[in-house]
Amino acid sequence: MSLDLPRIRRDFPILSREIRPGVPLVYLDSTATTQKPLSVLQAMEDFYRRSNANIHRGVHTLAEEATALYEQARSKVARFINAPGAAQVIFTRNATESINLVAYTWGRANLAKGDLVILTEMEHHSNLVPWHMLAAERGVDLAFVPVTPDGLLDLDVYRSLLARAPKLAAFTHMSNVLGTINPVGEMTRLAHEAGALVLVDGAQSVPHLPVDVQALDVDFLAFSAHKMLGPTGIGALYGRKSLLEQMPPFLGGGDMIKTVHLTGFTPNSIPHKFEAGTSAIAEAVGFGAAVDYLAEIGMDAVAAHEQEIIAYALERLEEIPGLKVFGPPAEKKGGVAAFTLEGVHPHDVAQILDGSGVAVRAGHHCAQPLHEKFDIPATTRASFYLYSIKEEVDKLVEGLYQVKKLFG
Amino acid sequence: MSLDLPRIRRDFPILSREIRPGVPLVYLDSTATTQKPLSVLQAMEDFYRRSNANIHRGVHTLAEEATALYEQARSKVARFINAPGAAQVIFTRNATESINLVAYTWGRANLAKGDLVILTEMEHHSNLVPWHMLAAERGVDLAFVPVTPDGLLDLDVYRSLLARAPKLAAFTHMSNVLGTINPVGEMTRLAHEAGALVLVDGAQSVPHLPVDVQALDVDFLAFSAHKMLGPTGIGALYGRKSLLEQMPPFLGGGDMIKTVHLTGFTPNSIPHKFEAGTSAIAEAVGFGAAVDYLAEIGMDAVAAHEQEIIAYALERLEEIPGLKVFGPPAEKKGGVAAFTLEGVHPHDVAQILDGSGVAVRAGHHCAQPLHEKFDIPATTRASFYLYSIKEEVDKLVEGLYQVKKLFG
Amino acid sequence: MEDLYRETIIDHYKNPQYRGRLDPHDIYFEDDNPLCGDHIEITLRIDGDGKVADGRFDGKGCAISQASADLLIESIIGKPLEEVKKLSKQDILDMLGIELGPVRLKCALLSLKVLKAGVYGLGEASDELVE
Amino acid sequence: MEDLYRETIIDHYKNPQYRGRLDPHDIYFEDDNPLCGDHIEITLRIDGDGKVADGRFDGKGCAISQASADLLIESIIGKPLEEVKKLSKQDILDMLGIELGPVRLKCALLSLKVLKAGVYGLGEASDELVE
Ligand SMILES: Cc1ncc(COP(=O)(O)O)c(C=O)c1O
Ligand SMILES: Cc1ncc(COP(=O)(O)O)c(C=O)c1O
Repeated sequence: MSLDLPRIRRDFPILSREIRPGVPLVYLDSTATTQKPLSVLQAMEDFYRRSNANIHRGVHTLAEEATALYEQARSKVARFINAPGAAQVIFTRNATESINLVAYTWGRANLAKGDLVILTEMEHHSNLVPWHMLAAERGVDLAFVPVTPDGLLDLDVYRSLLARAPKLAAFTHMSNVLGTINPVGEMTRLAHEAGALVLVDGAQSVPHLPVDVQALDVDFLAFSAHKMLGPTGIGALYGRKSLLEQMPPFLGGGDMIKTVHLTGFTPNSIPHKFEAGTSAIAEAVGFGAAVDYLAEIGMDAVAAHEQEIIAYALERLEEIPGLKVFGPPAEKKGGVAAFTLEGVHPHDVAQILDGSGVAVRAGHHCAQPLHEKFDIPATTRASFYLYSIKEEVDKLVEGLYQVKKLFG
Repeated sequence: MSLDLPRIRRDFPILSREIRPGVPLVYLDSTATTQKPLSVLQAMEDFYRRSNANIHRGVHTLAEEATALYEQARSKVARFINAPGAAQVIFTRNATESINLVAYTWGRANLAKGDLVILTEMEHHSNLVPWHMLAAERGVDLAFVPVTPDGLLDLDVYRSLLARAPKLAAFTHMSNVLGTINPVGEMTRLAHEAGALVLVDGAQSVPHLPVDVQALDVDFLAFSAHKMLGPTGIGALYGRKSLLEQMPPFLGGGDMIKTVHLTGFTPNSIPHKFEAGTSAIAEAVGFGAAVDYLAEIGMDAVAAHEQEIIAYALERLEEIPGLKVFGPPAEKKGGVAAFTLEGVHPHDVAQILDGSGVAVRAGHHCAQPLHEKFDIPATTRASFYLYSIKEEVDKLVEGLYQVKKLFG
Repeated sequence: MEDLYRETIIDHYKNPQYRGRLDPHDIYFEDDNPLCGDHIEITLRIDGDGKVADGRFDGKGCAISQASADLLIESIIGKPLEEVKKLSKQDILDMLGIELGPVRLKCALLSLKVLKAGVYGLGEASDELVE
Repeated sequence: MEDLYRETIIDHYKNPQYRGRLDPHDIYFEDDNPLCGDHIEITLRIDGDGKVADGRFDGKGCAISQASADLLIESIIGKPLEEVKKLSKQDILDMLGIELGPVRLKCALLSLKVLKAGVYGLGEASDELVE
C-alpha cells in the first residue's frame, strides 16, 4: 500500500524547480495550498483548447460538452465524499465561501437572538468570522469548545455545551495548526442527539483522509479544491438534501433562477439555486481531475503515507534543542507540524529556511485565537502531502540547525 | 487600426477546432463567454508549474512570487479601467458576485424600507435578482427604466424616476441581447445630480469598449474575466475608494481580517476586506494576461472591429425573409445580434446551425423580462469579438437559409 | 444536421396527427419549460379496461418538443395505463432516433413528463418522472 | 541565506545599540504588526534646533523588525526632524542591504511607520507613511 513516490513526484512539475540556481525546492507548505499534478493542468488546458463555452443554457456542441464536463466533475466530487447525490454538492470559490453560504442562508433563516452556535478554539478564521458576523448582526450566541494543552478538543465541555440546546455545532475535522483529527462521527452523533445540526470544516480532512459524509452523518461539509491537488478558484459545499432544498438562495443572478420577472423571481432547484452567474467551469474540470488522481491512489494510502511522514518528522524535530511542536502525537494527527524555536521569531526561521529552498509558513495560519490560547504570536509550520518524502524532512531539520547556529 | 485577424486567430487554439470531422467551429457565442488566447493559458500554466503557493501571508520564495503575481494582476486590471488605485479593484468570482457584493454590503447598510433603486428593463438577471432579494427582505422599492421598441432606454422616464430621490441607479453599460450601448456618462451625471449612487454592470462593456471609470465617474463597476479572454472563476468589482472603505465586509474568513479573537474580529483594509479565503490566484494571473492582450491590441481597435462586423452582420441578416433582429442600428450597439426567424423556434435554429459548426445561443439569455417586454419566449443570438471575421457571418447566414429550407 | 433533424421530426412538427384537445376527457395535464417557452397540454380518454382509448396534445414550442408529443400520443393509443407509466426517457429517444444534449433533452421529455404527471394524477410535474 | 541575513541584521538584533526608553522624552509612539506580533515603541528627545538629540526603541519581534529599528535610530540621531520626515522605504532597505518580499517588508518598515507617526504627531500610524 505504500506510494510509488518517484512516480508521484514526477507528476508534479513544480517539485523539480530550483528556487535559486542549485537550490531545489523543498515544498513543505501543503496545508496552505497543494501543488498540482500534470493531469489536473492538462484537464483544464484541454477544456480551454477544445470545449470552452458557457454552460447550462447552450444548445451548441461546445456548450453541451462544457455542461457535461462540469456536471461530471460535480459527480466525481460527490462520489469522492460518498454524497448520496451529485445535486448535494454545490460549487463555491473555496471552503470559506462554503461556510459563509451556510451562515448567510441557513443561518439567517434559522438563527435568532439568543440561539447558540458551538465552535471550537482551534477553528480557522473561516469558521469563526462568518459566525462573528452573525453574532453581531443577530445577537446569536457563540460558545467555544476549549483546546487542551496537548491540542485536543475538550469533549467534556463539548457535551456540557450541547446540553444548552445549540442550533448548530460547527467545527473543523482537522486543525491546520495542531494537525489534530477530531472525532467527527462521535461529535456529530452527540450534536444530533442534542438536536443540533453539524457543519464540518473539511478543508484539511477531505484532502488527507477518507471522508464519507454518509458514514459521518454530517449536515454540511466545506472544502477547497486548491488544498487537494485542484485549482484555485473553486471549492465545494456538501449539504443534506432536505436542508439545501429548504434554504433560501444566497447570491442572485443567472442560473440560480427558474424564472425572473420585473416583479420578482423563483429560485432554481439544487444545486443550481446556489450557483449564481457563470461558474468556475474550467476549475470544476480541474477539480474533477484532482479527485480522480486522489481516488486512483486511494485515500487510505494517502493517509497512511502522511502518518509515516509526520511520525518521522516529529521524531526528527523533537531532537532539536529549544524546539517545541504544538499538537497531539503523530497517531492523533495529520501531516502538520507547527512549532516554535526558542529565541528565534518564526518569520526569521521561515526566511532562513527559504534560503536553503525549504518552503514553510510562519504566522498565525489564520488561527489567531488558537495562538492566543497557547500565548504565542506565531509559529513556523511545516506540512506534508502525498508527494512529501523523508529527505525533505531531513532538509528541514538541517535548515533548522543552521538557524540555531546563526542566532546561537 | 484594423486588426491583424489571421495572427489574432492563430492565438486562439480552439478556433481551429473541428466540431465534427470536416466541420470547423464557427464560434458566435462570445457574449456568453469568450475564447482564450495562448498567452492566457500559458500564464496560468506557468503559474502552476513554477510559482504556485498561497498568497499574502507567506515568507518563502514561492509565496512571495505568487503574491507579487496576484497583486500585479490587480494593478493591470485597475489600469485597464483607469481606476485611480489598485486597491479599488476587488477580485470576485464573476460580475454576478460583484453586484451581489454591493447589494449585500452597501445595500444592506444603506437601504431601508421605501428607499428607491432604479433598474432598467434590459438588465441581465444578475442585475435584477440581487435587488429582488433586497426588495423582499427590506421593502426596498424598485423602479424600471423602460426599453423603447427600437431597444434604447427611455431617458425621459429615467429623468422622472430620478426626481423621486433614488438611492441608487444600477444599469448595464451594454445589453447582452439588444447590444445597446447606454450613455453611462450622461446617466451617471444625472443620477449624481439627483443624489443617487451609480452601479454599472460592465460585463459586456469592459470586454468590448474602452471603459474609463474616472471619466464615466461611476461609483461601482462589475465585470467578469471569462467574457474578456480571461479564465472562468474570476471577476472584478471596481468601487469608489470612500465607499469601499465605509462598506461592511461581505464574506468572513482568512485574509479579510486584521485581527481575530474568540470574541470578534477587525476587518482588513481594502481590497482585502472583501476577499475572504484563498483567492482565485491562478485565475487572477490569467485575468492579468487577458487585459495585457487586450491593451496591446487597444480597446479602440477592438471596438472598431466589432462595429465593422456587426454592421456587416445586420446587413446580411436583414436580407433574410422572416428574420427580425432586436435592438438599435449598428452605430448604437456592440457586436450582438439577437433575432427571431418566423415559424422556427430559436432552439431549433441553434441546433440546426450547430449541425454546420455555427455556435450560437438560443433562449432568453438571462434577460427574461426583456423578452417578456418584446413578447417572445426566446431569441437566437449571434455575438462577435475581436477574433470574429466576416466569413463567419456568411456561414451563419448560409446556415439560416438552410434552416428556412428545412422548415419551409 | 440532416440526421439531427430527421425527417420524422420535421414531419411530425409540421403535420402533427394528434394535435388537439379531447372534450370530454378522463386525464388532463399541462406544464411548460420556462427556459424556452415550450408548452404542452395532454388530454386522454381511458376505456373500461384501463387502456388509452384516444389522446391529443396541444402546445407550442420547438420542433423537438412538439414532434415528440405527437410521437408519444401515437405510441400510447390502445396501451394499458400501466404500460404508459413505464415509459422512460429512452423510449422517447428511440422514437426520435437522434442524440440530444442536456438542454434539448428537456424539450424532448416535456411531453412525457406531462403525460406521466397526468396518468399518476399528480399535482405537479417533476423531472424525476422522466429520469 | 547568508546574504539575506547579513551580519549587520543578526548583529543589530543580538546586540542592539539603541534599545531602551528615554524618560523624559519629547516624542513617543508605538504600534504593532498584528499578523506576526512585532511590536515597536520609539522615544525621542528633540533639541532647541529641532534636531533629534537622542532616541531609543523598544519592542519584540523578528530580527528584521528589531534590527531595522536599531539601524533607524542610529541613523537619525543628530538629524533635523524635517529630514526625518523625508525618510522613505528605500532608505530602510538601503540600511538593511537586503531584498525583502511583501510580508517581511512590513516587518522592516514597522519602525519607520512608528517614527513618522510620532514625528508628525498623528493619532494613528498608517501604511501610507512608508509608501
Ligand atoms: C450584461 C451582463 N451582465 C451580467 C452578466 C453576468 O456575468 P457572469 O455570469 O460572468 O457573472 C452577463 C453575462 O452573461 C451579462 O451579459
Ligand atoms: C482548517 C481550514 N479551514 C478553512 C480554510 C480556508 O480555506 P480556503 O482559504 O481555501 O477557503 C483552511 C485553509 O487554510 C483551513 O486550513
